Order: sequence, then C-alpha cells, then structure tokens
Amino acid sequence: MIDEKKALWIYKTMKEIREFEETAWTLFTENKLRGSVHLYTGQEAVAAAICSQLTDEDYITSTHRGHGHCIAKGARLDFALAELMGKATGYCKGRSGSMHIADFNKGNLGANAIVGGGLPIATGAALAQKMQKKNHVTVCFFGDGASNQGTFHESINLASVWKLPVIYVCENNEFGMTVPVSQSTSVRNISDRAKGYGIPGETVDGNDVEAVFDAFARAKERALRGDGPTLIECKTYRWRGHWTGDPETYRDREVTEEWREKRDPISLFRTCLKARNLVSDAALDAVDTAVAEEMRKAVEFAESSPEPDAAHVMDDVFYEG
Amino acid sequence: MIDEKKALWIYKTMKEIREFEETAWTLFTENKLRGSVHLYTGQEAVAAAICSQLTDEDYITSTHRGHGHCIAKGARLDFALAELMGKATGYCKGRSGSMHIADFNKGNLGANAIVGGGLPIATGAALAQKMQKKNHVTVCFFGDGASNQGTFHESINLASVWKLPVIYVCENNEFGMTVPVSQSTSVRNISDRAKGYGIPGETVDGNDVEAVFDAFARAKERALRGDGPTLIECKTYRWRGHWTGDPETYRDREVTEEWREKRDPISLFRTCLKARNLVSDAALDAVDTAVAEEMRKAVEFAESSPEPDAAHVMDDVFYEG
Amino acid sequence: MAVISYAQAIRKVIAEEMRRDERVFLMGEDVEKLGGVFGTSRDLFKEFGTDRIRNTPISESAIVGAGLGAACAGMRPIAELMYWDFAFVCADQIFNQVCKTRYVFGGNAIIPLVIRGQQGTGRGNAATHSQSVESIFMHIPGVKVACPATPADAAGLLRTAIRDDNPVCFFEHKALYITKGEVPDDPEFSIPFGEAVIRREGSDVTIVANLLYVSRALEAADELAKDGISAEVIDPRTLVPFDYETVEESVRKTGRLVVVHEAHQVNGWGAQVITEVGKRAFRYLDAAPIHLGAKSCPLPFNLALEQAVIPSVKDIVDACHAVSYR
Amino acid sequence: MAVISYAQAIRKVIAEEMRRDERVFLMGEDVEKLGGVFGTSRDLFKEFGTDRIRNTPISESAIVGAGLGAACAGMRPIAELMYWDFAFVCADQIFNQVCKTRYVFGGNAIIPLVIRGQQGTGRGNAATHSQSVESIFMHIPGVKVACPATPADAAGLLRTAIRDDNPVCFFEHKALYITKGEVPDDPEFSIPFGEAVIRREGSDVTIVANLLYVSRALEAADELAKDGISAEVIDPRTLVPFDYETVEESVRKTGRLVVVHEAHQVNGWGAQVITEVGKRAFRYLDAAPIHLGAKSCPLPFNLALEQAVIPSVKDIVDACHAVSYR
Ligand SMILES: Cc1ncc(C[n+]2csc(CCOP(=O)(O)OP(=O)(O)O)c2C)c(N)n1
Ligand SMILES: Cc1ncc(C[n+]2csc(CCOP(=O)(O)OP(=O)(O)O)c2C)c(N)n1
Ligand SMILES: [Mg+2]
Ligand SMILES: [Mg+2]
Repeated sequence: MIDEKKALWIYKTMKEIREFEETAWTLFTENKLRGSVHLYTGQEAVAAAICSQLTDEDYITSTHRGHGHCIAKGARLDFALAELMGKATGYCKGRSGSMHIADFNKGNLGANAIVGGGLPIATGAALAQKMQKKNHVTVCFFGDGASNQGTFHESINLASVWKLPVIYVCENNEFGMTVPVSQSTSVRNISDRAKGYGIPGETVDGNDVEAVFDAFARAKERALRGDGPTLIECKTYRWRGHWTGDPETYRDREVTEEWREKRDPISLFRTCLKARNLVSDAALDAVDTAVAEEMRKAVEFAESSPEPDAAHVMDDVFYEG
Repeated sequence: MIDEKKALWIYKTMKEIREFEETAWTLFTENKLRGSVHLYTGQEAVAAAICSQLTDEDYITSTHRGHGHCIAKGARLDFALAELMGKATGYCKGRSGSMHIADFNKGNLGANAIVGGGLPIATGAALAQKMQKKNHVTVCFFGDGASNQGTFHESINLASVWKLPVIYVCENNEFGMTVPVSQSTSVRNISDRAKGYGIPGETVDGNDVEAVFDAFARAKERALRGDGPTLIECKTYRWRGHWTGDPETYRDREVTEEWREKRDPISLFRTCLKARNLVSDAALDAVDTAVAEEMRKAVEFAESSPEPDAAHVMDDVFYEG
Repeated sequence: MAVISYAQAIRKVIAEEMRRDERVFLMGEDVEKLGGVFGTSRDLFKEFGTDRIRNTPISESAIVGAGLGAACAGMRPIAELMYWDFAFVCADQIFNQVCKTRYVFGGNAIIPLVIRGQQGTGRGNAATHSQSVESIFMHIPGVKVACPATPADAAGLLRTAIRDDNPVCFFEHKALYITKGEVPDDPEFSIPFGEAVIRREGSDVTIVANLLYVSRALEAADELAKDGISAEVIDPRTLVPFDYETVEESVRKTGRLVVVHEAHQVNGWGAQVITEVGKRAFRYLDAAPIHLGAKSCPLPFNLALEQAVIPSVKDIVDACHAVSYR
Repeated sequence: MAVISYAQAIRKVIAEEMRRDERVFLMGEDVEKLGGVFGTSRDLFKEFGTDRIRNTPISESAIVGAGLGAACAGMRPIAELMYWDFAFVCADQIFNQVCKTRYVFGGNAIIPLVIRGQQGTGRGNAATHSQSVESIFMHIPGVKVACPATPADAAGLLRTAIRDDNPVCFFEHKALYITKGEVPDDPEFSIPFGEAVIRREGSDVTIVANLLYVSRALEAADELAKDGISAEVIDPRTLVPFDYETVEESVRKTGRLVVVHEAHQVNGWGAQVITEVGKRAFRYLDAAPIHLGAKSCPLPFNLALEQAVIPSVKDIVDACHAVSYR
C-alpha cells in the first residue's frame, strides 16, 4: 500500500523524470545535446511506482529509454544530465551518453542500447542475490519490442527453472520504434507469454501508479518467498517520438494528444492522491517548485562542467586493481 | 487418414531408419565411423509419420540427431551412410558427416549441429513458400533442449505474425544431452509455449504413428489454409545414449528398457496395422527383408567408396556460376 | 549521370533490382514506413507493398536466418541490420549458418542473400552503435564482403551483391549517407567484386583505406603533397574477394605502405593486408608498413573522445611521414 | 609435482578456487553429472553441490549474460561454453555486454567473470564444432584472452583468470585434454598474463604458435634441426595482453618470423603479430614473415580433409625453410 511518504516520493520522482526529459528535449532542440536520445515522458508511473519499493541493494537493468529508470533508482539529475551532455562529471565520464547511462552505486546495472540485452544480465544479478542468500530482488525493465528477442525467452525460462528473485517488467508503449505491436508481436497481451514459463503474468495500466505498485508488490513478495520470477506488462505510451529526431509518420497525433490529456500519469496520480486525501496540494506544489529548482541547477552544473580529457580515453577498459 | 500405401511407406521408413541407426552404432563400435554421432533409434514414428505427408517441394530442417529426418525425407541409405563415413560419395562429399547431413534435392535443408540453429531457417523457407504462393509447407524438427534457445522464440513469433506455412515439431525425448527436461525447461508440456505466440499447440504420443500423423495433418491443413504455424510436441525417448560415447550415468537403465520393450514405435505400429487389418504380416515381413538387404548394400557401398580428394577441399565455399 | 547521395544510390538500386526480379525483397526493422533509419528504403513500400518491403520484429537471428532459409528456397532476400553492431546478436546465423551452409552440404545450396546495414562513428551513438566490424567477416570464410566509399560504388557494388548467387555482407557507413556523387543512371551499372580502385595516384607511399577512411586518406594525401610526398590512395572496395594485386603493384612502386581503417587496429584487416603484401613485395619495402585503426577500447559517446579513439587525418599524415623517414 | 592431464589440471584449479572462495561457481551445459564433455568438472557437484556446479538450459546468451550479471553483483562466475563455436550464439552478450560494461559505465563495474570452453580440430566434429575463434576476442576490446598449451599452463593461467577482476576468455583445445604433464601441487601456483614463454631456444628462425600448434611447432623445430636450422619456439600464452617484447627480442636475434595457429589465417592474430613485430624489428628482418593458419573454408568432417585445411608440421617446416632461403 502506498503511504504518505511513498506517495510523496513517487510524485517527486515522476516530476523529476518529467522535468529531466522535457529539459533534455529542449536542450536537444537547442543543439546542446546530441546522439541517440529516447525520452521516457509519459511512462513515469512505471519506473517510479516500482523503484519506490526498492533499496540500493536491489538491482535494476534498464534500456535505451533509460533516464526514467536511472532517476527512479536514485540518480542525481545533475550527474545524469552531465552524462547526456558527454561531460567529464557525468555518471560515466561522458562515455555512455543517454543510451548506456548508469549509476552502479545505486544498484542500477545500466541502460542497455541493445534491445533485449539487459534480460540475461538481470537474471544473473538475481542469481547472485539468491546464491548470496540476500533478501533482495532484481527488476528487469524492457519494452514490447524487446519481448521478441531471444534473450527474453532464454532469460525468463532460466529464472523460472532456478526460481530467481527477478521481476520482468515489460513497458508496452504500443511501438517498437515505428512498428506497432500488432505488426511485430504474436500475442495481444505480452504477459500471456508467462504461461510458456510456468510463472504468473499480469497486465496492468502502466499509467496508474497504484496498479503498477500493487502488481509489483505481489511480484516482489513472490520473489522474496523464493517462488521465482513474475512477468508484469505495463500498458503505457510515450509522448515523444521514438527518438528525438523521429518524424512520427507512423502514428496518429490525435491518439498521442489523447494520452497526454486524459492519461498523464502525473495528473492521474495527483487526482488519486487528492481523492484519498493522502498528500495536500500544497505539499505537491512544493515538490513541483523544488524539482524545478533542482533541474535548473542540474542544467547549470552540466553546462558548466568540463569536457572529458582525451588523454584518459583508454582508462577503465580493464580494472587495474 | 493412413491408407494401405501410406502405412507401408511409414513402416518401411521406420524400418530403414532403425536399420540405419543400429548399423551406424555397430560401425561406430567397430571404429569404422567417427565423430559426433547422435542416433534416432526409438523416435522413428515422428519422422516417418510426418514425412509421409510431404512431397519433395515441402521443406524440412533437421538437427544433430538428423539421420531419421533425412531418410524419411527421401535420402538413400547408401549415400547417407557414405556421408557418415566421410566418403566422397556421401551426400555432402564427406564434409558434413553425421551432424550436417542433408539431401538438398529432396527438400531437406539440412541437419544443424547448432541446437536451435534450424528454426529461423525453416521460418525463412516457409516465408519463401508463402511469397511464391506455393501450396507447400516447411517442417521444422527440433528437440526439447532447443526449445530453450532464443531462436525458438524469435522464429515462432515471426511465423505467427506473418502466418507462415511452417509446422514446428518438438521431439521431447526427456533429455537435452544429460540434462532432464525438468532441470532445463520451465513448462511441463513444451506445447504450452504456443500460447505465447497465439498459435495452436498440441502434445502427442511421439511413439504412436497415428497420433503424430493426425496432429500433423491438422497442422498442415491449417498452414495451407494460410492460418499460420502450429507447435506440435511429440513425447518420445531415444534408446541410445545422447551420442555414441555417452556413459548414460544420468538415467535409469530400467526406464530405457521399458521404452524399448513396451513402447517400440515399430512394434506398436505393426500391432496397430494388424488390428486394423490394413497390411498383412507377410507384406511387412517382406519389407523387413528388403530393408535389411538395402542396408547390407549400403554398407558395402559406403565401405568401398573412395575417400574425398583433398585437392578439392576449397571447392564450394562459393558458388562460381 | 545524376548527382545523388549514398543513401539515395542504395535506395535506387534496391528499387531497380526489385522491379527487375520479383524474387528480390527487403526485410528488416522499420524498413517500411520509416524507410530505414537513414532513408535507404524510403517510400519503397508504396511501390512494392509491405509483402516485399517487410517490417520485422526486433529479432535479428530470425531476420538473418529467415533470409538464409528464403534464399535456399528460391528467393533473393535483402536482410537489413539496422546497425552492423547487431551482427553480434545474430552471429550464429551469420557465421555458423549463412557462412557454412553451401560448403557443408556439399555445394548443393545456392544462397543469394544480401545482409546489409550501416556501421561506424560520427553520430555519437556510443559503444554498441558505432563499431566497425567488417574484419570479422573476412576472418570467417563463406561470405563476400563489400565496403562502398562513394555513391557510385554503393550503387555498383550493391547491384553486384544482389545479383550474386552467394551471401554478401554489405557494409555501409553512417557518415557517408549524406555524401553526394555522380551515379550512372543505367539500371545495369555494376561494379565487379575483387577490383580495388586507385583513388589517387602517387609515387612515394601507398595508403590503403576503406569506407569513411577513403576520404580521410585523400585529405591526408592533400596534406602530404604540401610536404612533397606523393601518396597513392587505394580503396579495396571488397574485402572478400580482396584485390591484393593492385596493392602489391603500388607498393612495388612506392616501397611504403600504410593501411588505415575505422575498425579496431588489433587484428583488423589492415594487418592481413600488410602481412600478405609484405610477403609478396618484401624486397620492395623501404620501411615497415604501418597499420592504423581504432584503439583497443570501446567507442565512447563524447564526440571528442570518439575522435580520439579512431585514426585522425593527422595520424595518417604522420604514419606516411614515418614510413618515408621524413 | 604430479603428472596430470590438461583436463585434470583444469578440474583441479576449479575445485581449489571454489574451495578457497565461495563466490566462485561454475555454470554451463552438462557440467553436473556428466562433468562436462571432457570431464573438466567431473564429480565436482558431489563436493560443491548443484548450486555451485550448475547445469543450465541450452541457452548460451542467458549463460554468458547471467555470468555478467552475477559478476556485477559480487559473484565470481565461471561460465562454460561447451564449444567456443557457440560464442556466436551469444556473441552480443560477449562483445557488446561483457566487453563494454566496465568501460561505458565509467569504470564503475568490476567484472570477475571467466568464460571458458574448448575449441579446435581433431575429433571429426565438423564445421560448427571445430573452429578456433580466439582472434575475434583480441579484435574486440574488453576481455583478456588466455590460450594454455600445456597442463601446467592450463592450471597456472586458469588460476590467474579466476582471480582476475576482469572478464577473461579462456580457450582450451579439445585435442590437448588428454595430454599430460607436470603441474605444481601448490594451490597458489599461477602464471601471470602477458608473459610469453620460450618453449625452445633457437637462433635461426622464430616460430610463434599457440594451443595445439605449440607442439606442432616443436615437432617442426625437431625436423628443422636435422637440416641445421635452429628454430626458437615462442608460445604467447595470452593474446590479451600480448607479450610482443619477447617475440621482438627473438626476431632481433633470428631475423626470421613464422606465426602459426589453427585459427583461420586471413585476419587471424598472426597477421597482427607480424605487423606489430615487423614494425618494431623491421631492420632486423632478413625475410618476409610468414603467417600460417587454417585455409578460408569451413572445417570439413572427413579427417584427411580437416587436416588439409589446417597447417601441417610440414607447412611449418616449409615456411621456416622459405624465410631462411634454404
Ligand atoms: C538488438 C537491437 N536491435 C535493434 C535496435 C534498434 N532499436 C533501438 S530501440 C528500438 C525499439 C525498441 O522497442 P521497445 O523494446 O518496444 O522499446 P521502446 O523504444 O518502445 O521503449 C529499436 C528497434 C537496437 N538498439 N538493438
Ligand atoms: C548452441 C548449441 N549448444 C550446445 C550444443 C551441444 N549439444 C548438442 S546436442 C545437445 C542436446 C540437445 O538436446 P535436444 O534439443 O533435446 O535434442 P536431442 O539431443 O535430445 O535430440 C547439446 C547440448 C550445440 N550443439 N549447440
Ligand atoms: Mg515499445
Ligand atoms: Mg532432447
């Protein structure tokens, strides 16, 4: 159940993600940001509701659309933005940019620019947790498109056979790049694939914080009980194009508008909090202000940060002890 | 339905496979055959019942345990045995041996020594058949172990989305090498995985010719109707070790004995034919004699065939026109 | 002769070959409405339909394997990999299946399959979207390997690739798509495999380069000319088959050899060329050949870092000075 | 010092390291009751249980990826590939994930992962079970590469691999498993990476070889001695890091270099060694170095054909004669 403290945390996290993504968008249009940038705007409820139930000892793996997961798993906006701008002060020293961002110290095993690439890695992290008899879980985020990669199949089968404490979270945002799910995927609900692995599968409204929260709570409990993985499908939608340069010729603007207006996860959550009388409007407004300020500082920090020194470009290929 | 002609064909084919495999075993123990040899003995009903419904225009892909499929798809025993012995007269000029045997002219797109390697290839052959508007199907044989490879997932999803005329036939012989299915596979019936692809899945007794025949007939009809793939799981058992050198420490000899004695697909088929009064005992005995003679000649042919000429070892890397 | 871009040249040849031969079709991720990330199939679905310009799921092993199967069954597929880095995702289907099928089955299979895609640096795509992997395809036998550096070569080599009855891996470079050049209008225009081209004649040093590095080598040659060093620039165009003869002949003349590519230097194809040509023309070599390629670290996101990993024009100039002892 | 086989040496070190450090575990296909196809983990499940000697499904991408994830999360996994040919099945997890994780994440990940398996010819395993693929692992940066040629090296290098905090790809050769040799009993015995060993001293020609070809090079050296040619045989033992210094020093002495391996010759690691050492010792070279490796065709099943594809002892002898002009 979401209590006041969690509610505030989730709200703040969603706000941070939203501010971060929309700022990244602006910076991109201003040519201050480059490379392949995939924005998470519209999907905030998933990362926030799930990561609100994780500690630094729990792991996640993330995707090319990874800023949201990264922030929800505890990353600071300034270091994250610096990374997107390729600065020396970024989480990965300017080497990863948007597509491979990670704060390893917070249990984020990384964004992954290979679609489906993170699933085996998450599975292995959960294997370690189980072998170490730790009371922690790993969450594996991936998209609808990734659910058609071989690694999806191999990983979930392995985790099921070994009863690993891993939760596979598919964010079905209706498209893999420009391809609609119906053109790429042989089931209506990706959670139906759970049946092929003898594990529970559940489809929830990914824009409904509470629905995601509850489904994940069940899955986490199961994982900690030692009963193995769960597949959760969160149906959602990305507001922006697939990447910052996407002409979006493959989908209807009206549909996108409708998602923005009627199904904004942040507005929906505010309404829900109000209905439950859990957090005051004033408190939420205070969050808005604080996050805006945090973001402003992050931009300042990232813009004024130095470029990495090319003399160190060969560092860190290997750990030298 | 199996008529007299088909019944005789199936019986003869099973007999050919059995003779071929047991001869290969003997030759191996006599050091006349080498390399990785995986025998099909005990699984004959699957290949024979299915291939009895195929023409040379229909394709199959096969596996490391591929002699049965190859023979059922029309290969001659002599050229096949010559290939196993690495002779110049073998189907593949002595280059493939047991693990990559194929008679391309008969629509056999080849054994495949990579577990799961054949699934995408079969899918592509079916795509060609569909694009060419041919009234033919592709059959993809693979094992229980292969059902945990990523290619299984990618291929079946693709075939389902594209409604390709391909039938995926999983021969579940209880083990992937030395690993029991329960230790590697997260579902009891591999056919349950069909649900993850929105296609029919069926599990049948793989030692019962009629059961396999009927299930395949349904699947083929569906494929030709343009409704897409089917996943058929044939539960069966290999009599011999995984490969010719297998110490078989991982399974009970008694269980193997029971399969041999009570569930021999050839005996079962004979009993069934008798019960139905479809083919006379005399006719079947005549087949036995003829196959034994064919095998004897094949051994003679293979043994007396020349070794390939090393001067041509670089031929055929590319087609020269 | 129209002046068109490298991307347009590719699109043009795909369209022409699809018109000419109905067995030819294109499949890959986002090839339909998007027309590929770089527009190499833009709007082609309008002419050819979605049956022949076929969007796939994100399943590279199935894409390549289906290409192989369809080729064995009489089609002439073009399978597109969005980035050549994803060849690792489907490496078994390429190296164990496509490369070996014809040979192991005794020469009975005919496999007219083109696998094409783009690779390389220049767009800040970082470690898993910026690699140059062509050397591996030369190491594992069984596929031909083409690397066009100009719009005309893209057109001419791609036509040869599509008409070849063997599997061809076709490496485009993402930074070249927008470059323009003259391309013959003739829908039969093709360039045979295995014929290197001398991009610039010279007498003092031979530079061998492919893809993006052809233009960088030419830039270096301009620089070198200022210092009185006359560089000959050779573009092999295909790595399998490789035209060692043209390089050998050049080295017999110049006595000096520099090979440069964007692929990693260690075990890159340049070492092979140096070894083979070194053997053929040893007595003519006045200096140890130099091999330039990407440093042994992943490609970083930051543009300056990325450039620090791959050879610069200055690196090429310096190498030519070094082999010339001046 | 006990005389044990190469397979036993590997098994011994796995067991010792698992006893010493409970974070070490082994996973792979058929490693439990079968103990691996070549017995390298025979009966170990009896001591360590099936939690730490862990049978996997036939899912190589999951095996390697799970190794990476577990290593990032504090374990020290040994992931076994039954044949190195299957690296292509999981190439993305190796080359795009294992190789790049530490670097792209800014050096924050520590990845003590060993991926090991066997490769090579000799058992009639044909095209997809007989390849030697180590050159590719040297081309793509991010993993260390070890290639033991003797039981002692197998033991010493494997211990270093397991204790290394970086990913190591460990290439065993199937034909070496039954070879025997002295292996120190000391459970701390290890061999540092990056140190080549001179297997035989000589003054006329330098032969560099790895894995099975170390013994073939030594056979060739015996032959050559009969003809009065004194061959020095160097085994690099690890390809990443590579000890160019030892080879360079030898070539400065002999003036002649032959590199031989079972991996395909074209773009094989021998070309890299020739290029690098050629550059360092050019003035000392009396002849063009020769590079021997497998021909550019898949490995055939038939034993005589297989042998025709890979270099023979005679090929090595002939190459040494050629570089010696006698
Ligand atoms: C192996 C691989 N194939 C293709 C791509 C190119 N690509 C990047 S994101 C993407 C779409 C992913 O779709 P989905 O998994 O649904 O995630 P979403 O972008 O919708 O969040 C594609 C095709 C890639 N990065 N990796
Ligand atoms: C990719 C790959 N991994 C592992 C192997 C080694 N191997 C060969 S057969 C086999 C077991 C296959 O089991 P299954 O698919 O059930 O077929 P069966 O042998 O039972 O007919 C294994 C692990 C292989 N050949 N290819
Ligand atoms: Mg999506
Ligand atoms: Mg099986």
